[in-house]
Amino acid sequence: MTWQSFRRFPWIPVLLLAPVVICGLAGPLFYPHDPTVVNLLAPRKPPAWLPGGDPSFLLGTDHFGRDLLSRLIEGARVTLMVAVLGVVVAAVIGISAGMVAGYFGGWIDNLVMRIVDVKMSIPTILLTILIGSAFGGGLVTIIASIIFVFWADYARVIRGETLSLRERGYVALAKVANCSSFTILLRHILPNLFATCMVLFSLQLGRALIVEAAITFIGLGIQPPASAWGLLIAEGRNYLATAWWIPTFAGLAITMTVLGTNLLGDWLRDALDPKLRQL
Amino acid sequence: MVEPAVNVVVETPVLEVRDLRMFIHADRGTRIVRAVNGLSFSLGAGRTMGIIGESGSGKSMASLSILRLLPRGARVEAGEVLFGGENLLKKSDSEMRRIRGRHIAMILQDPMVSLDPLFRVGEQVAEPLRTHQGLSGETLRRRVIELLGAVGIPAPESRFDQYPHQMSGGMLQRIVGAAAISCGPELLIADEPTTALDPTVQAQYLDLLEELQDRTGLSLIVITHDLGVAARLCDDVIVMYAGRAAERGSVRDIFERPAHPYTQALLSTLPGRRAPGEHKRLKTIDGQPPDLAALPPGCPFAPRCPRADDRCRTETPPEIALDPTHMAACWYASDA
Amino acid sequence: MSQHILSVENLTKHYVQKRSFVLRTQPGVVKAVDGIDFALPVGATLGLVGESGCGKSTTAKMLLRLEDPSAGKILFDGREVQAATGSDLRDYRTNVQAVFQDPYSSLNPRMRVDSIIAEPLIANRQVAAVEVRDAVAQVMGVVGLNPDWARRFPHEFSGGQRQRIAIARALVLRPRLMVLDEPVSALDVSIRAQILNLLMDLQDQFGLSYLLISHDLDVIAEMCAEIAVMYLGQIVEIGPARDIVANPRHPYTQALFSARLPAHPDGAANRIRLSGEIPSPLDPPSGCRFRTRCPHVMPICAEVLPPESELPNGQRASCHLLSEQSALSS
Amino acid sequence: MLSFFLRRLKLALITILGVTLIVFVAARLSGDVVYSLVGDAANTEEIDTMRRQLGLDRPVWMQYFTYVGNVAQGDFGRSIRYQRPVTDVIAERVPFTVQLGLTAFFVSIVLGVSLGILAARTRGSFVDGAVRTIAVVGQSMPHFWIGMMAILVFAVTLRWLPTSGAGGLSHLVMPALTLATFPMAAILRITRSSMLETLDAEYVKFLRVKGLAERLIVWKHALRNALIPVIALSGIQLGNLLGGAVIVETVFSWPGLGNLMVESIVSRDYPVIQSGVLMIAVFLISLNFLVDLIFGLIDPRIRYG
Repeated sequence: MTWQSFRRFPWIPVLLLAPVVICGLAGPLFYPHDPTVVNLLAPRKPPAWLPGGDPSFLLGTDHFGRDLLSRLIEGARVTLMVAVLGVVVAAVIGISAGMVAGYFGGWIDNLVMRIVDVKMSIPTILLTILIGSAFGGGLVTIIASIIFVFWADYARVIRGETLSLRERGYVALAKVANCSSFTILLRHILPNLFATCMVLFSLQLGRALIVEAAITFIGLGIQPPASAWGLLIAEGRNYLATAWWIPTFAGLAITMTVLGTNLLGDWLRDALDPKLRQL
Repeated sequence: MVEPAVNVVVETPVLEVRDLRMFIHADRGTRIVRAVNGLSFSLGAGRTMGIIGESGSGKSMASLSILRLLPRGARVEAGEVLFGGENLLKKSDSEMRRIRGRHIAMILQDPMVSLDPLFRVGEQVAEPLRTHQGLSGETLRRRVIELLGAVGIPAPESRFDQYPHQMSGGMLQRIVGAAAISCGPELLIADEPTTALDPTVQAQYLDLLEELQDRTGLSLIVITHDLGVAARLCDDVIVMYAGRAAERGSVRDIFERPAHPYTQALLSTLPGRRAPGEHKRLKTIDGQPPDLAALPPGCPFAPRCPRADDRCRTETPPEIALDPTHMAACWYASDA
Repeated sequence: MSQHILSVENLTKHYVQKRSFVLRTQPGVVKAVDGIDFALPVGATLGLVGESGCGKSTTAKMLLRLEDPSAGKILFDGREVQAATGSDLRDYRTNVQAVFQDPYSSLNPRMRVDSIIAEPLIANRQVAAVEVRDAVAQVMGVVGLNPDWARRFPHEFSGGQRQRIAIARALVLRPRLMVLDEPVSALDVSIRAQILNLLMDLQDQFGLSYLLISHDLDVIAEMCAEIAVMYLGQIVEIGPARDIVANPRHPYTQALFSARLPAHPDGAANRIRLSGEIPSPLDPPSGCRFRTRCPHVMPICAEVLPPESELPNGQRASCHLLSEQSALSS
Repeated sequence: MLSFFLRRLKLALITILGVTLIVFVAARLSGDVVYSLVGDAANTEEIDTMRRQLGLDRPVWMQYFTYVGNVAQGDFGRSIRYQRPVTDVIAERVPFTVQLGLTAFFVSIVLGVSLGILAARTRGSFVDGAVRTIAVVGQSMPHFWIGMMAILVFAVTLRWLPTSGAGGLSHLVMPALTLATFPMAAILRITRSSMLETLDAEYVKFLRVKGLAERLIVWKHALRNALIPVIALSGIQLGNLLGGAVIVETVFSWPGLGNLMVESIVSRDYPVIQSGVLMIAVFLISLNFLVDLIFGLIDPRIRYG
């Protein structure tokens, strides 16, 4: 690796995200304790470096005496899985809808854009509350909300991008070469949306994490006894004065991850296509 | 003028550029593009100079260096730009601001995007007058309307309050021209529109430049890729290649006695100059223009030159004077 | 009919603008192309010349079936193109290919050169991979590209080389007609001649017919046997290139060619200066389209659309001045 | 301008109709209203009567039109929890949310725009880097966590500010700043990038060619052009703000609309949730319609388009 490419490598986002991704994929290997084991003799132990801390509970324990670090590691898996799954489905729906709307125009375009308008006019959290009121809480609500909220952003951006790609010379030449619309979308439009999709995906992942935590926080999302970062913050709210470390470290975990995806998105944008500033 | 016995006119040129060199940091500083590599010329009062070159020849960067309006990452390395005997490269930013628009004006490539879309065109013509001459109120308005009329805009009073998007390309070109000459500059630099320009619109643009010059007696630098523009408009011509002047001289020197192989080739590659449909091959210049970030040693044209020998490929030719006004940067210039 | 590969009769494209119900505005009609006729002899080059907005690019789009005409006929080999579907359409597509102005937007940046060139072949014929590879290598050689570059991406090439790739792609099906839409306008002067030479060589080698669209009068004069001059959606003058360049008859053609830049400092000819601006195609002038800017305008021009007058050399122009002359002489 | 106005109006009305449809569907999915009205002890006959009274025996699309008709007349139904018209319940909470929302909006615009300009003017410098870091970190923290950390530091530890509830200015400080963080960061970023783009525009180059002072170029020309996307974004950010208010009001027990919504989830008071969403959406749609009109006033290309 040359010095130039070494300097250009996105060190900060990668270093922020690597531990989260590793915990998400192989969390159980790193548990200092079993995150589900209740230890009523050691509730709300402060982090190891504070007076009263226990070196075996590095970040302290929660109100049931469960090891906070282990719960954070376990939470990474649930949190990431939900966000990634939601955003991936949203991306597939949004990219398809945006491409079709932008490429064919006409009534399809009108329909898609009006649905996008409707979505944009309801604030995210309110939309999830509405979905929650329809489906009840839980994992389904979270994933449905993430899909519902994020597909429209993809559709809007991808549609705009497709509108301009559609006017490129190579698309006209593909028609002259007798390619079908399907071939054109697949070979000429989609690959050229790659940069936009990557940037958007990275930024959306961060926003999905926040939305997920917020839904869980208001009680419509992941339910105890599961471990999710949003849930840890919600639980910790009641112990703010006595066990500040519970919400603090869980919030730091979210912030670190979202910061990582945001910075990665910025880096991708600069590296792949500096013209995407407006995303 | 002083002594009729001296046949070379001793006159201070309006603009004199000496050995101008500038480079641009590209790709985040990993590549250094040497856009101008030792350009010298001088421009007399009331004369029109054409700077001709292909894309990447450094013609636009040279003109922006004169006004010190270089893009980010670009720096003038060496040389002098003498305007009225003073080196512009040594001026402070505020001194330069007093020169721009007042003594040296410029028309940018695309008039459609040269005006702020949110302001009335009259205001945009008025700005230099307010800044440089302190005009205001009714005097200013009258002066602007006068200028709009002078550049051939019909019903200038009603055009004053219009916005750029309400006007055609030709009209905007005139507005930009009016703004450029508003303070009576001694020198006007006109960057040629690069976008494919329709013949009649291009002709109108050249007419406009000529009219502006006739009206105010200013000196004119026209930047173009088209030899035809030079033939139509210019007294003197510089043919640029890879950031240097391949050849410079009067327009007749260039068209009738081209000494540099690049100039000769350019003149012979022009299409459409024979009887139509004659269907013979055009003369071509083989290869591609050089990469300014990795210039070859020796003459930059050598890789494409039919006449190049070992000397051309190793030693950069200096400008060789063929007569007092005609020079060519070619070892074999005087053989022609 | 048989010596014409392509002919166009009363070809028309009107874009209807949406009207507003509430405001009760009338629907506007942009007359981009308004009833043009021309014919292209086999193996020849017809130049379609005019300025921005004259409808030459819309004409190209209709010929390539990228836009549907509002009226009129396009005949290829005497058969109507518009109705073609299925195998007839495929037949037309394999016979008619195109090269566009911008060598950057004509090539998909995410495809390799060999896929770009092979695309028309794969889309239209059942061919084995080996044959595709051979065909690509062969056609790359023909246009002067090194076949070893087949696996590269477009961004690794300069503008002139990209235009060669675009030509290779157009050529791979061995079409009989090529629509060249401003093929050299985006290229540098020193590269332009290379590409024009290549196009002329290919025409000789493969007996291609060209429809060349350009605003560049030098390129048109160099390449074409016939010229059609368009103004505001109509053809105002058409005929042998030699005669039109030397002796244009329509006042617009005269003005257009007088605006051509001189080849020599002494060559600055007497230019005909046109007054005013090109009117909007949304609301074109009555009668003769050119009358608002014509130096010879007469009262009749506002009332009657001038008929086409034909000279003995085959040059035809639509102007009342000429119809008067021919009326006088007959 | 008139046709622009009419086109926007049409789109706004269609969008409102779309929102009513979504809310209607959500209401149907959230369970049978009849049971919550008649109580668990009711027999089948009572249920059927109630069903007929409410028109629930008619086809779904007719129910939808009845619903839209009711809503258009201001009838949003009754709150199950409070047993009062939903409109009354909501109206009590609106002033609190308006106070919180407007303060946060004002703070985010002022800080976002001025820091954005500052960063653009000092492109590549330390100041630019610091401001951009603030922006990206501000966009990475969840609202409720910022709120809780603020409570932890300023209320629990330092005891400078009250932990929760509404009251004087001291009650407003933390929730408003918490709520302002995200939109401030978003506005900052768009202002910076839009300003940079404008400063690179060809017409700015021509202003330099004319010899204008940098001050005029930046404040008279560049800023005005750069603010167009900022205004577009602030409409969207006001929506985000109202969404964020739900969370922030919960964290700080601020008795606004958002708090009401979360309480209503707990008490399964669906009519309040659905009507609340509908009203906020209509408010936002009208607001964005207004933003479009402001565009028309700033941008002559629309005004005379």
